[in-house]
Amino acid sequence: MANAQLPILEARNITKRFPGVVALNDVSIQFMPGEVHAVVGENGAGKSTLMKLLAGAYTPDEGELFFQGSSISFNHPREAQEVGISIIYQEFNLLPERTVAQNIFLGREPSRYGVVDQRQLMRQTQAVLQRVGAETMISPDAEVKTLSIAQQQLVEIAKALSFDSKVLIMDEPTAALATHEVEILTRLIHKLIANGMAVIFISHRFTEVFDLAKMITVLKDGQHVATVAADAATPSQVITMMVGRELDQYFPELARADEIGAVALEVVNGSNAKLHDISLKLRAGEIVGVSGLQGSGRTELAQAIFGVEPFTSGRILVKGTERPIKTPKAAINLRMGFVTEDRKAEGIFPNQPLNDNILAPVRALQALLRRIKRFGTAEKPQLVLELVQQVDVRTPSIQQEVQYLSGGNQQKVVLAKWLASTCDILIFDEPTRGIDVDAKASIHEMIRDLAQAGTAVLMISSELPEVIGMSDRIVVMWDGRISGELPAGAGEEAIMHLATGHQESHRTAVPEPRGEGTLEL
Amino acid sequence: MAQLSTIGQEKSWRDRILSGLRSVSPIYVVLILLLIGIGTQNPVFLEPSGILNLLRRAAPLMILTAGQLFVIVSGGFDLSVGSIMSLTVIGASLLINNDPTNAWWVILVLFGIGIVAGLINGALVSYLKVPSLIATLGMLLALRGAGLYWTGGAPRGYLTDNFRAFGRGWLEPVPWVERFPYAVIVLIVVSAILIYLFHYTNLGRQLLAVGDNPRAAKLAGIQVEKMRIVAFAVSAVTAVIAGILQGGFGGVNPDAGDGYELQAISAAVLGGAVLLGGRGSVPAAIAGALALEALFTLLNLLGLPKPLRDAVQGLIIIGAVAYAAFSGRRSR
Amino acid sequence: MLNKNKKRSWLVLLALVALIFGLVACGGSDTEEPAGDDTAAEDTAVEEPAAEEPAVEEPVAAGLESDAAEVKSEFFSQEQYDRSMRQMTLTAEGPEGEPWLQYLEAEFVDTSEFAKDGPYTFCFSNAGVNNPWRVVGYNTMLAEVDLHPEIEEFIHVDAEGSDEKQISDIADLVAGGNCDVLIVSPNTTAALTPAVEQACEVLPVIVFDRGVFTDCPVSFVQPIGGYAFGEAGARYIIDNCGDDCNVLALRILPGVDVLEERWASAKLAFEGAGNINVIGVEFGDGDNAKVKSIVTDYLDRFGQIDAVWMDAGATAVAALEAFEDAGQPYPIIVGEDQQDFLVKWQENGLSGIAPTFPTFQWRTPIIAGLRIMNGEELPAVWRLPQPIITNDNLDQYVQPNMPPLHYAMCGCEGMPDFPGRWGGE
Amino acid sequence: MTVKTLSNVRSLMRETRLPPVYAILVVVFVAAVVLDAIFGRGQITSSTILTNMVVRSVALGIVAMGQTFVMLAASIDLSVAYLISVTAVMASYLMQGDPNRVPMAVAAVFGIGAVVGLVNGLIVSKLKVNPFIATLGVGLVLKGLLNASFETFVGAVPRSFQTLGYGQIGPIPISILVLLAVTIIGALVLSRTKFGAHLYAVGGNVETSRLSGLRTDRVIILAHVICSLTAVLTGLFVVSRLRSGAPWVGTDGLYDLESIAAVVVGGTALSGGKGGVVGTLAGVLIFGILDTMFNQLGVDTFLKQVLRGAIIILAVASYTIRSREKAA
Repeated sequence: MANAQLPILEARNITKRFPGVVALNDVSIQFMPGEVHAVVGENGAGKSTLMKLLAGAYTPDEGELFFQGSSISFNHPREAQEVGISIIYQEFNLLPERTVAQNIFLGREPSRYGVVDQRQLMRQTQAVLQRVGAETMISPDAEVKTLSIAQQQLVEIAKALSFDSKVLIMDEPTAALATHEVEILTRLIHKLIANGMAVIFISHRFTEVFDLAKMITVLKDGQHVATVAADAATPSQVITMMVGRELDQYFPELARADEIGAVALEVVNGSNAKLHDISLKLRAGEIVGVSGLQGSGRTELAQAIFGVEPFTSGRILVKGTERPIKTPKAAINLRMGFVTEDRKAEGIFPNQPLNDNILAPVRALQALLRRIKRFGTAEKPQLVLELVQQVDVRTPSIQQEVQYLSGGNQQKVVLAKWLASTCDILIFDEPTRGIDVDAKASIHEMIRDLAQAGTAVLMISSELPEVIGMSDRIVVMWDGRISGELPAGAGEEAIMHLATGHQESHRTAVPEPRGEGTLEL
Repeated sequence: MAQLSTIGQEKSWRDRILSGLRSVSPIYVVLILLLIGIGTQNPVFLEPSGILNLLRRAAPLMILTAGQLFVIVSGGFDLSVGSIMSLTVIGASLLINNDPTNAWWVILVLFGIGIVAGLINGALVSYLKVPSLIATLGMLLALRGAGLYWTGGAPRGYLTDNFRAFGRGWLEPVPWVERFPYAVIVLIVVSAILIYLFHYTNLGRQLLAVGDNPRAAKLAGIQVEKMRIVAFAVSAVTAVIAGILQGGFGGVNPDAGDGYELQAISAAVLGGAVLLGGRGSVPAAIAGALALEALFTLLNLLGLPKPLRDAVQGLIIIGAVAYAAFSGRRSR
Repeated sequence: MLNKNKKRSWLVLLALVALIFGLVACGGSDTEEPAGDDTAAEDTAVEEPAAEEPAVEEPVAAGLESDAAEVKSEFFSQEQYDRSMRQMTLTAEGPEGEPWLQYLEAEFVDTSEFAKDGPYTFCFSNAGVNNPWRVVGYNTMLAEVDLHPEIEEFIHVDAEGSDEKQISDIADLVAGGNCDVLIVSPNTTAALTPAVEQACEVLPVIVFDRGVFTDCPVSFVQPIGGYAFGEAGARYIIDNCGDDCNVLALRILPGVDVLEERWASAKLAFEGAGNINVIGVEFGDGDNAKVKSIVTDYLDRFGQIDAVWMDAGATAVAALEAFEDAGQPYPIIVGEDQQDFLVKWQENGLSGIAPTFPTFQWRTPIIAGLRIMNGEELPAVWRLPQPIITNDNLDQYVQPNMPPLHYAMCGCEGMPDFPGRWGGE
Repeated sequence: MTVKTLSNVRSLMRETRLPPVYAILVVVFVAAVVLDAIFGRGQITSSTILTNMVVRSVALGIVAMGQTFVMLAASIDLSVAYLISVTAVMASYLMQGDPNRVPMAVAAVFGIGAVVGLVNGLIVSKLKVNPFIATLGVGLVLKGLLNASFETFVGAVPRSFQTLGYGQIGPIPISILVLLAVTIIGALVLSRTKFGAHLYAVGGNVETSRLSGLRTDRVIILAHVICSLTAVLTGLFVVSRLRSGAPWVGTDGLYDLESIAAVVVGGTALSGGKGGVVGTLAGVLIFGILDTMFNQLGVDTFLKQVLRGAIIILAVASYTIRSREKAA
């Protein structure tokens, strides 16, 4: 498969703006048939936006797309599918109530006069499942909600392949997969490019990126930094391009021994439907990073500690005394805070002004009929103003509805919300997902500042650089268990090793956390 | 809009003005237009006594709407209020039993009944997870039957004058307007209380939060179930008050509240409340109710055939919501 | 005819607005215009009235020309009108003081074919008990049943005001096969005709209150009727109101034959009279609050109203209260035999009249049923007298011990557990 | 006895894949039979009564099928009651008792229905107006236009047309066959056609459906059109029973709220994407059984209303409880 031929898909000077952020700024990339093209960059660098543009889910504000040399524009994802571009989105795009077959061929059911040909549908589905080597694992008429995360990921891939498209876009396809499933995928991708398909591929796992990709494009902060041949670059170079500086300067100083204080939170043998025998200690002044694959139980851990999906057995000790935490309110009462992963779904009240967002937890603890102070509490009437200064939210007015703020500023609001309720135990779940670099840096600063001020911080992150750079200790989860703990500065490999269930003799098993909890991730 | 908000400080004054404008609900403009319209038709209606008459007449719907808003904002519907109103009138006529001295404890009992009904609504929605539309629809049917079953089909006694005073009586003499309807006093007091509760206490903010994003509300320590129940209770209480006023104004009548539930929802929506929660203002909702009542009066004065009044009402409601949806999308 | 045109113009306007909705919506998928134009639609809805102003500047002319006043031809039968006018002048035959047994201009039919020995099962398909008049009537009927031990079972099904439901109810009763007599109080005349026809083929049927478009029932029980009711009230106003009399006519709702008849004859009378100026005809939905509001508005607009004509008395008190609240003298009032009105009438020595659609007619079908069972002959059309309450005989109908919405003309005073069964003390 | 039957039914349902509401249906029916045997006249099982039981469900049933379609799309239609009135009136007005005008009249009312459905769908999908308000408003408009033009029964349908309401084929009333036909067609459309699949998809998650390449607005609009057409069919059935249509026949029948209740009792989720017409059929029959039972037992009218309300709530609550047990 030579590069002689012209690019099958090309983006020229694409710009896309969203309220508050320029997601992509004048980006130009060429994608060649028959090769894997990896797109890397930090969260918020604009990768997913680019993919959605290529797949017709968004339309660019400026710039053009070219398919096989001719200019095209999509007003509806369908149009992209029709020319032969299919995509696997980062967040799952399946209907849990419908069967595998119905999902894969949604909108393209084989039919005569509008009547679906069931047998044909089943046969085609079988065929597609075979292509991803999942025909034994997954039955075409199984309802998707009954499948494990990994299986659902395979269905997504099968769906994408079913278009027989010339370009396949994969947004973090391996995030949820255990190693041997990743191998299946790798083999699959090799087969595809052998047939001349162009595969565009987003991943945070540099091992994969360098195994698979021929070309690597680096995005940063919505800008196209560079496109390099994989064999002409080293991971560290790419990382440098991604973050724009050397990794080790990128994160704030770790805690000095004398900064770490008494145990603030301790979980002993905590278990519930999704978690098994969790034990961990969290000290005042330290940041404990939690790593693990999607579906490994990272978020469930946070939810259990915070009383959203409480532990059904085991004990929680706060500052040495045992406390039952069955509701978030109870947790907040114990001066805990939880900066959730999914801002839109769990963090903000989009239609409410900034000040009400920030004061929500404070007020939740007050008497229901207590008269409100608009911008603070009885003690600190100016609290909101102070916090907005402190976390540096860029907003025209503190009466602004938060739906009109950029992702980064929204995240700062969520953070301010917990600062307002003066927590001394703070849980962060993906604190910097989907926000641009400088906002990211300042949030990292804040988290560290909080720790130095004596707050005990539990930080869940799927971004290894973040975990490695921020954590004073690293806890790795797999299959609802804590599969190991690593000291500050542990390497990516060591973490991935634990995160994929090794050292725990679970080699064969597939992580199978089921149900909504994981679908939200 | 959205762009402005993030371009930063230097433009913020302009943003403030715009957001200020946005925060003034168009319903007030509509209301004023309608009142002017009425005035041009018949100035009498804009004299103090005329206004007071309009207010007295609209009081039940206005109060009912204010209560309904508590439920709508928290993300639900309350279809049972009309039945609660009727139940109030029927129950009063039975319990008072033509003896004025009974009126006072009867009123307490009625509030008791109302609150219980509200709590049932809330419990069905919060704990049995029955969609509020269905739960309150069931209550609408059940309560409508219950009232009549209780009294064997027709109200049993007269509503005594002291009971009716709330809906019918006057405070007099009063300067400027020689007499001032108690109903309007009730309206003012209740409105004041509800406005205070909704806009000046945690209650209102937490209801908004629950309606806007229940999951986030739970994670912020708000007791979502409890808030929903409170909302339905408030709505039911306003229904009882509306029933007392309505019964007082019109006298015994087995179906005093029929059809009020949809009017209240429409009025709240006219007042800018967003169905399924997260947005709404008590004063605007009350204005919406008054506007609806004023609209009826105006169409009446215009001699517009009654049926067409429904049609116009329908168009206005759709228009109002479409407008809201539109301006909402625009600013996003 | 102005109003006709106005009506049409509004229909057109609304049709247009609706159309705009459609087109507009087609226009822009996710673009903003739709809602944009839509608010335009809203504006027209609000603004349009203002445009109407000039057309409406002569409100007084409303009254007999208004939409609410017009009498559709399908509601007026000269022959029926003459019949009831005539019958009001006749004295009914039958036992003195028991009007539910009396009849006017009866033609008797032989029922020997249906004769059978007791005990009997009587079945009753009721349109509904959805208003106090029907509640009182139904209680009276039950009391009548209790008077006759030979009626072993009385099966009552209630259609809750739905034609469709009542049709099924009748089908059920017929299918059940153990009714000896079927009594029907139709929800609406036209709709129930087919169902009654089907029932007639199987068993003797008695229809009362509202009629049906078939003479298959053995007997049809009904008082003299709407024309007489409406005429009596109008006549009283004409005779007692003096010259240049402002009359406000309040109706419940359009389209119900009984009520249309009442208004039709009243309208005739008013048009014929020299001294009557009908300042308005309004529909109050039988809702106290609405009626009171309407009257209040008219008092504001016209300052003085001399008489109020109503097609049903249920809201008469509300109308009077509007005068009280406005500090105006009571008008001449046409009510009905509802207690709250009678009491007010007596207390304030009003000048009023109460034509009645007597609830004692609910006794007659039971009696007729038993006659059929005994094979006795009975009137094919059992035309009951329709007493009128006037200032002279008012006192004998006022019953302070009865509930406000009790109807005095129930002929139930002598019946078992009176007054308890009717909610009195 | 009840319990035993229930368990049998459960197992039977597992095989036949019947929606859970059929368990409730059986329980209600058994309860009705038992109660009737004890307190009533023990006739409820007689074939004629049973047929009537279904016949009295036909009017509500047909429109409930359409309501199921909109609710599967996570929408709702409050305008059906008024559309039924419009149909009944227009049909009898246009037919004027003349058999030759029947085809024209039928075509006309279905035309009206299609337009109303289209307007509903467009307002909901394009103007993004909450369907509750949108259809409520459209309903008010219909009501206004109708009452402005007609006050009472107008015209009549020819006797021949009334066979729809009263005719029988052998022992089976045509109306029942119509209901069954509508149900079967509805079931087939939902389970076998692309539109059916897309309807469930859109109801389940609009955004996912869009990203999968569905024209979601069209699906929603079509659902509303179908719903309006079933309302028209109900209107035709009602007028054929009544021989003549009046502006109040639809609203007096409470077809709007009761159809929604029937659909939800039938197991279709208000949030869309789950359920189907087969369940709705059971929901409707449950109401039919209750009415008949109440009549047979001579239950007080007002008590009836209380019970009906309570049963609606309980039926729906039973699902949410079931589903939570599953989750736990």
